[in-house]
Amino acid sequence: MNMPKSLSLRFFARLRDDLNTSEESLVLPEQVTTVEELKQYLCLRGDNWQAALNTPGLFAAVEQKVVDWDTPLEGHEEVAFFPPVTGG
Amino acid sequence: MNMPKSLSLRFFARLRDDLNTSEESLVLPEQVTTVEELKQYLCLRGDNWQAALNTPGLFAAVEQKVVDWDTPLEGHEEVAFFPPVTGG
Amino acid sequence: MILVQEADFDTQQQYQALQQDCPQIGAIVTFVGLMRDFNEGDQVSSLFLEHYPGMTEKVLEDIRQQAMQRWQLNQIRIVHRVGELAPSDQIVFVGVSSAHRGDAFAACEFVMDFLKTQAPFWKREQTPEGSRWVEARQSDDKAADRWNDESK
Amino acid sequence: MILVQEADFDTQQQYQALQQDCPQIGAIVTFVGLMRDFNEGDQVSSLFLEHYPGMTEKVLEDIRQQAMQRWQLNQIRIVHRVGELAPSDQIVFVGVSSAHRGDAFAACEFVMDFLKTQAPFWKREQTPEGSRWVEARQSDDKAADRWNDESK
Repeated sequence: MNMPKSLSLRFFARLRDDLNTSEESLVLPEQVTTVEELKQYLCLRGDNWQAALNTPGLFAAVEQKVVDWDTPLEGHEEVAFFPPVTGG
Repeated sequence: MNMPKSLSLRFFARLRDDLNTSEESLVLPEQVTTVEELKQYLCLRGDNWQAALNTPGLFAAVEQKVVDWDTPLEGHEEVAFFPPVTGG
Repeated sequence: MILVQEADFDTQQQYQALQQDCPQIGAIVTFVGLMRDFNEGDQVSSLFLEHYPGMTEKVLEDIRQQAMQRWQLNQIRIVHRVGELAPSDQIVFVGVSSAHRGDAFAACEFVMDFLKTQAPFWKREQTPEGSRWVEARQSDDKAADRWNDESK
Repeated sequence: MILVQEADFDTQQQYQALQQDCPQIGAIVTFVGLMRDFNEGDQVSSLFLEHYPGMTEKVLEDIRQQAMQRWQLNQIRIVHRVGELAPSDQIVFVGVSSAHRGDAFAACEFVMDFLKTQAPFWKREQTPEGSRWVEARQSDDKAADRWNDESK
């Protein structure tokens, strides 16, 4: 049996404004194993989470690399969510 | 009847080296009416002219603008011959 | 060379670093992105550039390496500013040196197109109606996509 | 702005003239062509650039105007040197400012491609075997031709 592991979550730009948080540490329940499941788990926190995260065009990064939503969380420490980038 | 008109001729780059001249003033005979005819007329001056001017890729400019070989000379004052350009 | 910084950058210093008296270099192409005072029909008085520290540098380095592999290049330099910016301020510098101009042009535009769509920067602009996050542009996605179509 | 001159040019001065604190400009692309010390397999110790005074300026101005009409641009600056040059010397500068980066990149490359094939400059290079005129390249003709194919 794995020990419950702490995950660092980060939110950027409009998402950070909407959630009013930029960073948090989270201990994952066992049933949350992918990035998509993590997103849905966070949506349970309330309407503002649901509205901010269940939105088209959202990106997820694991260990600072953009990933697909079915990416497993196991073995990773940093997950970020953010809207489409607009730099340059 | 037109007065014989003087034309300024210019030669550049390899052409100028081969002909050993960069500029000359020429009074055209009546039968020389186009750029092509001017070239053929100059070729009559000798083998080095023939070799330098009857060569593929040669350009002609009239009044400092690249032109087709059948361009009429009438009304113009400056004709230049030169090899393909290689600037930049 | 990749820099993400609040401070302004000196284009001449960047240009000289690209040239550095290397007689194999025949072409240097540079791009500078500047802050415009107008967007989506509104006057913009200032811009705040947020980024994802750490990831930004990794993405830019990845784009740089892709370009270095795809074309024959001598050097690529990328500088991107973050934080508060005013109209006419310099935002980003991309400079490429190469033996040949075609490679230098292509690589510089490639880096900008992928930077625009992949590097985690976000712009928030100040307009007369208040502050707003800049929306991503479809035209930027298209610009990046065309590098996949091309058979170079 | 078009300059044909023996003197070297200052890229920073050109860049500043392109920017000139105009908040509609979002992109500045510059190209600098430099003298390489190697060509066609031979070491090149110096280069002499001959031109056709008068015609050169006319052709460059014509290319500049074509680009200004084809894209949405703020300004195009072209500086081309003539006379004796040494390896690593700057030969040509083309700088373009625009609201949009796509236009600035395209116009800058367009100007260079047409300058290479239409402006009356000729290079004579000094090699260990003596002095020779540089031959025109087919690749330059192709680069210029592609602007006719493209539906922009």
